[in-house]
Amino acid sequence: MEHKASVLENLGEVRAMIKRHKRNDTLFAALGLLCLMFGLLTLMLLFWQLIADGYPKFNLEFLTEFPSRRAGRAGLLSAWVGSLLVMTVTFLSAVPVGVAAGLYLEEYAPKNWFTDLIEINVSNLAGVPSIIYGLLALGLFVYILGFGQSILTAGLTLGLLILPIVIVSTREAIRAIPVSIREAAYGVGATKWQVVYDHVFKYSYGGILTGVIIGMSRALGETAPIITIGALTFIAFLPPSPITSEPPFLNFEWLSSGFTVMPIQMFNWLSRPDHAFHVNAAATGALIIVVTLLMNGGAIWLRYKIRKNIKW
Amino acid sequence: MQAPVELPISPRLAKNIRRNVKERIIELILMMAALVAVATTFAIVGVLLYESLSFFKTVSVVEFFTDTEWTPLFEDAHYGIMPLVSGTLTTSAIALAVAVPIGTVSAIFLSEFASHKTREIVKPILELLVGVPTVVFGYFALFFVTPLLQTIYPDLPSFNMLGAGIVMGIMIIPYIASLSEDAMRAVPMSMREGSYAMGATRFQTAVKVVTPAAISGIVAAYILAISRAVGETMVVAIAAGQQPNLTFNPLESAATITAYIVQVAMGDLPHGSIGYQSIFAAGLVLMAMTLSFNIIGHWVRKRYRENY
Amino acid sequence: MATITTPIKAEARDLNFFYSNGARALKGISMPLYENKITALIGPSGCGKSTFLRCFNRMHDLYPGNKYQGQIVMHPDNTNVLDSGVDPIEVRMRISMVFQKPNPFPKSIYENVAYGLRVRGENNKRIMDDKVEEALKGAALWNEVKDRLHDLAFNLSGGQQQRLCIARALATDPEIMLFDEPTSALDPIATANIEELMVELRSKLTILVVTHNMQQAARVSDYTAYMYLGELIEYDDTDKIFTNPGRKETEDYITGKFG
Amino acid sequence: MATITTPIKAEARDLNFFYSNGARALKGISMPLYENKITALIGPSGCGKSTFLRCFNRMHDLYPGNKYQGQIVMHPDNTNVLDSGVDPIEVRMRISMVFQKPNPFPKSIYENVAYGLRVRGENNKRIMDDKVEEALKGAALWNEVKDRLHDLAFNLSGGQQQRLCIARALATDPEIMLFDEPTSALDPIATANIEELMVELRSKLTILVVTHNMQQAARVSDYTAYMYLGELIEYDDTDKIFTNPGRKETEDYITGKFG
Amino acid sequence: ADKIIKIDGSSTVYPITEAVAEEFQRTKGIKVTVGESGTGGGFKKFCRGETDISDASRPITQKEIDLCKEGGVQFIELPVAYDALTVVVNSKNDWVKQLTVAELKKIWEPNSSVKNWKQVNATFPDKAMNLYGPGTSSGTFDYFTEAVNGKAKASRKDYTPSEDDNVLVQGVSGNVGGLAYFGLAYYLENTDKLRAIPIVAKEGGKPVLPSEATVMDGTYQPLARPLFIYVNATSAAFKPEIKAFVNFYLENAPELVKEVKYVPLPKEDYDAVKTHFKAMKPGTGFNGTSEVGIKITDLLSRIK
Ligand SMILES: Nc1ncnc2c1ncn2[C@@H]1O[C@H](COP(=O)(O)OP(=O)(O)OP(=O)(O)O)[C@@H](O)[C@H]1O
Ligand SMILES: Nc1ncnc2c1ncn2[C@@H]1O[C@H](COP(=O)(O)OP(=O)(O)OP(=O)(O)O)[C@@H](O)[C@H]1O
Ligand SMILES: [Mg+2]
Ligand SMILES: [Mg+2]
Ligand SMILES: O=P([O-])([O-])[O-]
Repeated sequence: MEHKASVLENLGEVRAMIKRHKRNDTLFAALGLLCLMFGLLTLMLLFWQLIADGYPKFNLEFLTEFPSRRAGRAGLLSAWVGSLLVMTVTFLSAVPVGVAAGLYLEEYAPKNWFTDLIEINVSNLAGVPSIIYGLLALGLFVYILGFGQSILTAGLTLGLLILPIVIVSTREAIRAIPVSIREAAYGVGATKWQVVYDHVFKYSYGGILTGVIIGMSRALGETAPIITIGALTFIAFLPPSPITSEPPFLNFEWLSSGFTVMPIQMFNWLSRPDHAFHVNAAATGALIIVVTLLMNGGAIWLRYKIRKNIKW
Repeated sequence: MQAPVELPISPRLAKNIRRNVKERIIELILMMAALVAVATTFAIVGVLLYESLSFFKTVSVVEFFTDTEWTPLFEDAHYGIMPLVSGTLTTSAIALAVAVPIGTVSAIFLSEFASHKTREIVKPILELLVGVPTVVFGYFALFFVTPLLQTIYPDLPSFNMLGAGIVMGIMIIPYIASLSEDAMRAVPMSMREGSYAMGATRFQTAVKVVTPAAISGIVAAYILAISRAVGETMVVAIAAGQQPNLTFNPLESAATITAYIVQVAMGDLPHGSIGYQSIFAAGLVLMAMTLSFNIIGHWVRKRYRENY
Repeated sequence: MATITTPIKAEARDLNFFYSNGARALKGISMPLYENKITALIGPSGCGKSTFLRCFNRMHDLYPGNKYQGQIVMHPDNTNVLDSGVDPIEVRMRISMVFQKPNPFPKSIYENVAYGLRVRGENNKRIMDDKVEEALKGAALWNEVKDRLHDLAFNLSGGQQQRLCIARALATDPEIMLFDEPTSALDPIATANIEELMVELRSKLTILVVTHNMQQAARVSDYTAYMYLGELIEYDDTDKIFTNPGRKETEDYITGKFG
Repeated sequence: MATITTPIKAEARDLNFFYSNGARALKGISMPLYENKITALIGPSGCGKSTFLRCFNRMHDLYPGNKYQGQIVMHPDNTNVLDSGVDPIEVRMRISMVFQKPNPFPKSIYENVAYGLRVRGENNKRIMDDKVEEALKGAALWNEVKDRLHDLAFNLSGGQQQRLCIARALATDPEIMLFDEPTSALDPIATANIEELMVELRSKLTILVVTHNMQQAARVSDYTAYMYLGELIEYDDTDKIFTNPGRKETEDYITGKFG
Repeated sequence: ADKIIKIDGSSTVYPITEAVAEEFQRTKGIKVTVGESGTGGGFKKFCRGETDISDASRPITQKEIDLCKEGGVQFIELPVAYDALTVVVNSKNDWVKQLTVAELKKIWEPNSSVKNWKQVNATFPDKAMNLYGPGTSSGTFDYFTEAVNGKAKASRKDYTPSEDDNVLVQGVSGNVGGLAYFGLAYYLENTDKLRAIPIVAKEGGKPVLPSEATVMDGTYQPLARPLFIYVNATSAAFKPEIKAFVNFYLENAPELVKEVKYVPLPKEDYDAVKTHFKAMKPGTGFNGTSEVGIKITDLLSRIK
C-alpha cells in the first residue's frame, strides 16, 4: 500500500521536523522559566533591599521601644501590639462567621434565588477593592455606629475584608470531603448537624485553617482601609490590657482605644523628612514580609500535610 | 399484594420534635452568618449611595461625567471624575500589559512544562507575592523602578503612571499565573494524551490544545486581574502622583480613584463636607467598575465553562 | 412464590421514584423483604437497583427535589417509612446501610464503630466498649484489630475497611441492613469473607443486597429480584430464578446474552 | 497458532513494565501483532491490558518515573520502539491511539481531524481538505458531518465523537492503531458501528484492541491474548481461545466463573 | 479609663508636638496621640470637640471660629515656634538664583499657565516645570496662597498635592524641573537633594535665604510665619493633664523646636505665651483673618 510507508521513507525529514519542533519546546521552556523567575526575583530583590536597608534595626529594642522623633530610638512596640490586637478582632469576627457561612452554603442552602443571592454576594465581595471596605468602615463604623478610629473599627473592617476568603476556603475544604462520608454518617442515623459538625467540619478543619491563615496574612499587610478610617497617628503607648488582675479579669476598653499597626507605622516613617527613619521603615517592611512568609509557609505546610494524610 | 392505603405512623418512627427544633435553630444561626455577606454588600452600596446622593445634590451628574477637571478641594472646585478614571484605566492597562503575558507564559510553563515537584514548590512561593504589603510595592515603584525608568526617559517625573503600573503588574502576575494554571490543570489528562498520541510536542500540546481548552478560565483570570488592578490603592497613591490629570500618557503623573480616596483620607475627613462626600462618589464609581469586571468574569466562566 | 409462613419484615407497595430532574427511576415496584432472609437485587447497570435500595432508609431525602410515590411498609410497626410524618433519622436508626466503596470515617477504628452510638447520645464508656467489641466480632474483624482499636481506619485493607463499615452498621442493632454492591471494590478473598459474613448475619436481621455479580446473588441470597429499566421484572426464590426463571428477559440476563 | 505466512508488524519481547511507584505491571510479555490483523487483549480489570497497550506508543513516557524493560520491535524496519534512542514522538507518528472515553479537542470537527497533519507541519489547505475528507470517510463519519465540518466537536454524540477520534488517528496514515476499550462508553448501536469500522480498517493497518467485553473480542478479533495479573496467560487464534482454550484460567475467565 | 490627650492638625507643627508628646509620655506617663490631618482637618475635629489640642501652621479662620462656636468649643491660641516656608528646587537646577514674590505669584496664581521655566523668566532655560505643593487642608497651603497670591486658598490646581511633605520632597528630588514649597524642617533634612531659593520680597529688594537668623531678624518675608497650638479652653481648665501637657510644651519648646529644626521664639515671647496660658484667655488675635509678619507680643496683647 503506497501511503503506508510514508513515515519510514521520509524518516530523515521527519526527524528533522521533530527536532525543529523540539527546539520550540526548549525555547518556550526557557521563556517560561524566565517569566517565572521574573516574579520570584522581584520578590527576592525587594526583600533583599528591605533587609539591607533595615539591617541596623534588627535588634530586640526595635520591638520593645515606642515610636520616637529620634529615628535611632524609635521602635515598633505600639505598632506590633496594635497589629496583634486588630488581628485578634479580625480573627474573632471573620472566622466564626465565615466558617458558619461556608457550612451553610455548602451543606444547608437549598438551590434557589436566595442562595444564589448569597453566592453572588460572596463572590463579588471577594473582588471588592480594599479601599471600598475602608469607605464602608468610615461611613458605617466610624460615624453611624460611632466606634471611632478604634481597634474595634479596624478589626471589624479587616474582618469583613477577609470574610470572603474564609468563606471560599471553607467551602473548598468542605467540597473535598466525599459524599460517601456524609452518606455513611447519615446511614447510621446522624442528624444533619451531627454530620456537619462531626464530619464535614472536623475533616475540613485543616483546609479551613489554611484559608484563615492566608486571609489573616493579607489583613496584616493592609494599609489603605486603615488609612481611610483615619488612623494615621503618632501612638506611643499601648492600649489598655485585655487582661486585668481583678475579676472579671477581662477588660474590653482596648477595643475602643486608638492604635497604630505595622504598615501604618511604616508609612508614617517613610513620610519623615529625616532619612534615618527610612531605615526603620525598611526594617518594618522586612518584618511584615517575614511574618507574612511564615504565615503563608505555615499554610502551605498545613495544606501539604493534609493532602498527605487524608486520601479519600 | 394489597393496594396502598394510608397507614398510621408508629411512635417509634414519628418525628422527634425536640431534635427537629434544635436542627432548625442551628440552621437558622448558620444562615444568619451567610447573610452577613449580603448585609456587607448592602452596607457598602448603602453607604456609598447615601453619601453620593448628598454629593449629587451639589454636583450634577452631567458635570460629574463631562467636566475634565477634578478639584473638589480647591476654592474653584470642579467635579469631573474623568481625570481619575483615565488615571485608573491607564495604570491598570500598563499593569495588565506586564502581567498578562508574563502570567500566562508562567502558567503554561508551570502547568505543562515544569515537573510536579517544581510546581509544588514554585506555586506557593508565587502566591507569597500576593501577601507582600502593597505599601512595600509602592516604595519599590518610587525608589527603584522609577529611577530605573528615568535612565531611559530622563524627563520622566518622579511620580508617573508607568512605574506604578509596572509594579502593579508584577503584583498581579501571581494572580494571573495561579488562576490560569488552575484552569489548565482542570483540562483533563485525556485531552493531553489525545494530543501527544498524535505525535505532538509539549509546546504544540500546550499551545494548541491545553490553552484553548482552558481559555474561559484564563480569560476570567484576566478580567479578575483587571478588577484587582483597578482597585489597587497604595502603589498608585505612592508612586503615580496624586494630581488628577486627564491623560492616557503613561509618562505623566496622574491620580487614580483609589489614590484620591486615600489622599483625602490622609489629610482630614471633615464629615459632611463636599470633600468627604466626594470620596464616596469616587468610591461608587470604583465599585461600579470593579463590580462590572467581576460580573463579566463570572459570566465568562459560567457561560463558557469547559464541558469536557 | 415464597412460602407464606415466613414473616415479612418490610415491603414495597407500588413504589415509584422520581429524581429531581424528573426522571422516573422506579416504576411501580411491589416486593416483600422476608424477615431473616437475604434478598438480592440484580439487573443491568442503571436499572434502578441502587435507587430502590436507597428508598428503604430514605437516603434520597438528602438531595432536594427527589420524590417518592407509593409505600414501603415496615413491620411490625406497620408504618409506611416514606410517609412525610416519619422521621428519616428514626428510619435510618433501624435500617442501616453498607455502601459500594468502603467509606470509613477518618477516625480510629473504635470511633468508627462507636459513631452510631454516639449519635444516639450514648456516652457511657463501658457500654460503648462492649458494643464496639460485639459489633467487630459480628463483622468478623475483632481478632484482626483488637490490638489496634485506636489506629486510623484508613490503615486497614479494603476488605477490612468494608467489614469495619459492616461493624459500624451493626453496632446499633438495626433490623434491616442494606448492602449496595458491597464487594465490587474488593478482591476475591475479601469478597468471600464478606459473603460468608452476610450469611451469618442473616440470623440476626433482614438483608437486602444489590449485586451485579450473578454468582454472588446465587451464592448468598434466599430471594432474588431482577430489575430492568426501573421495573421489577421478576421476583422469586433464588433457586427458581437461577434454574428456571419465569420470564424470558430474566433468562437472557442470567445467561449473559445481554447486559 | 497462527500460520507462519502472515507477516509480523510488531512484537513484544520479554516486556516488563514498572510504574513510578515501583509496581511491576507487566511481567515478561512476549507476543506478536500480525500485520493487517486485529489482536484483542482481554483479562480482568487491573490485569495490565491498558498498561501493555500504552507501551506501544510510549504513552507512559508522559509520566515521569515509569520504566520499560524488554523490547517492542516494529517491522519492517526492526526498530525497538522502547529504545531510549528512539524519539517517542516519532513512534507516535507511526502508531496512533483511540482512547476509552472519546476525547476530541475543543475545536471544530475539521480541526480535530487536521490536528495530526498540522502537528506534522502540513499547511497546504488542499492537501488538508483531502486528507480530512478521506479520514472522515474512513471512520464512516463523513456523511453525518460533511455539512458541519466547522461545528465544535463537542456537539457530536458519544459514538460520533469516538468515530471522530478514529478519524483523527487515521488522518496521519498510521501503521498500527491502538484501541483501549473504544466502545465501553458507548451505547449498543454506536458500539456496533465502531466494531464494523475496526473490521474495515484492518485491511489498511494493524490493530491492537483492549476490551473487557468478551463477545466483542470474539466478534472482531483475529487473535486474542488473555492477561492476568500482568502476565500473558494465553495467546492464540481468537476462535481457538473461545472454543477450546489451552489453559484452565482462560476457560474460567471466558465462561464467567471468575472476574 | 486611662487619660488620653488627643491632638491633631498641622503636619508642619507635627514634628514639634510629637517631640513634646514623646518626652511628656516618657516623664509623666500620660498617653498622648498626635495626628497629622493638616491644619484645616485638625480644626474640623477640634471644633467638634474630638481633640483637646489642635496644631496649626496658620491662625484660625472665621469659618473655623464659627464652627467652634457651633460646637461649643472655646480655644486658647498659643504661638509655639517660627517656621520659614521654603521654596525648593532640585539640587541639579542651576539656573534659578532667586525668585521674587511676583514671580512666585505668576507660577502659583489661579489659572496660571506657567508650564515651563522660560515662562517665568526669559533668562531661564526651556525646561518643563513640575509643581508640588501641600494639599488643601494644609495650613501651609493657606499661608502660602495668602502671602503670595494675596488670597488664602487661591491657587492653581494642576500640581501634585499631598499632605505628606515627604511626597513633595520626593517629587522635586526626582525631577530637575521640579519646584515645591513646604516647611523649613523638611528642607533642612534634605539639603543633599534640594536647594532652597532666596526670596525677594519686593521688587529691587535683596534676596533672602530662609534660616533661623533671617526668620528671627524679620528679613525673610513674606514667608516666615508663626506656628500655633490651639488648646480647648474647657479641657485646659478642667483636665489637669492637659494643663500639665501645655505647660510642659512651653517649658521645653526652646530646646525641642530646635531639635526638630524649626526656629524657636525668643525667650521673652515664650514667657509671654506662658503668662497668656496661665491667664486662660480664650480667643484669637487675628480676628479670623491672616496677617503676614506680626509680632508675638502684639498678638497676645490683642486678646482680651
Ligand atoms: N441523582 C440522580 N439524578 C438523576 N438520575 C439519576 C440519579 N442517580 C441515578 N439516576 C438514574 O436513575 C437510573 C437508575 O440508577 P441506579 O443508580 O439506581 O442504577 P443501578 O441499577 O444501581 O446501576 P449500577 O449497577 O450502575 O449501580 C439510571 O438511569 C440513572 O441514570
Ligand atoms: N499510574 C499508575 N501508577 C501505578 N500503578 C498503576 C498506574 N496505573 C495503573 N496501575 C496499576 O497497574 C495495574 C494494571 O493496570 P491497567 O490499567 O493496565 O489495567 P487494565 O487491565 O487496563 O484494567 P481495566 O480493565 O480496569 O482498564 C493495576 O494493578 C493498576 O492498579
Ligand atoms: Mg448502583
Ligand atoms: Mg484499562
Ligand atoms: O500640614 P500643614 O502644617 O500644612 O497644615
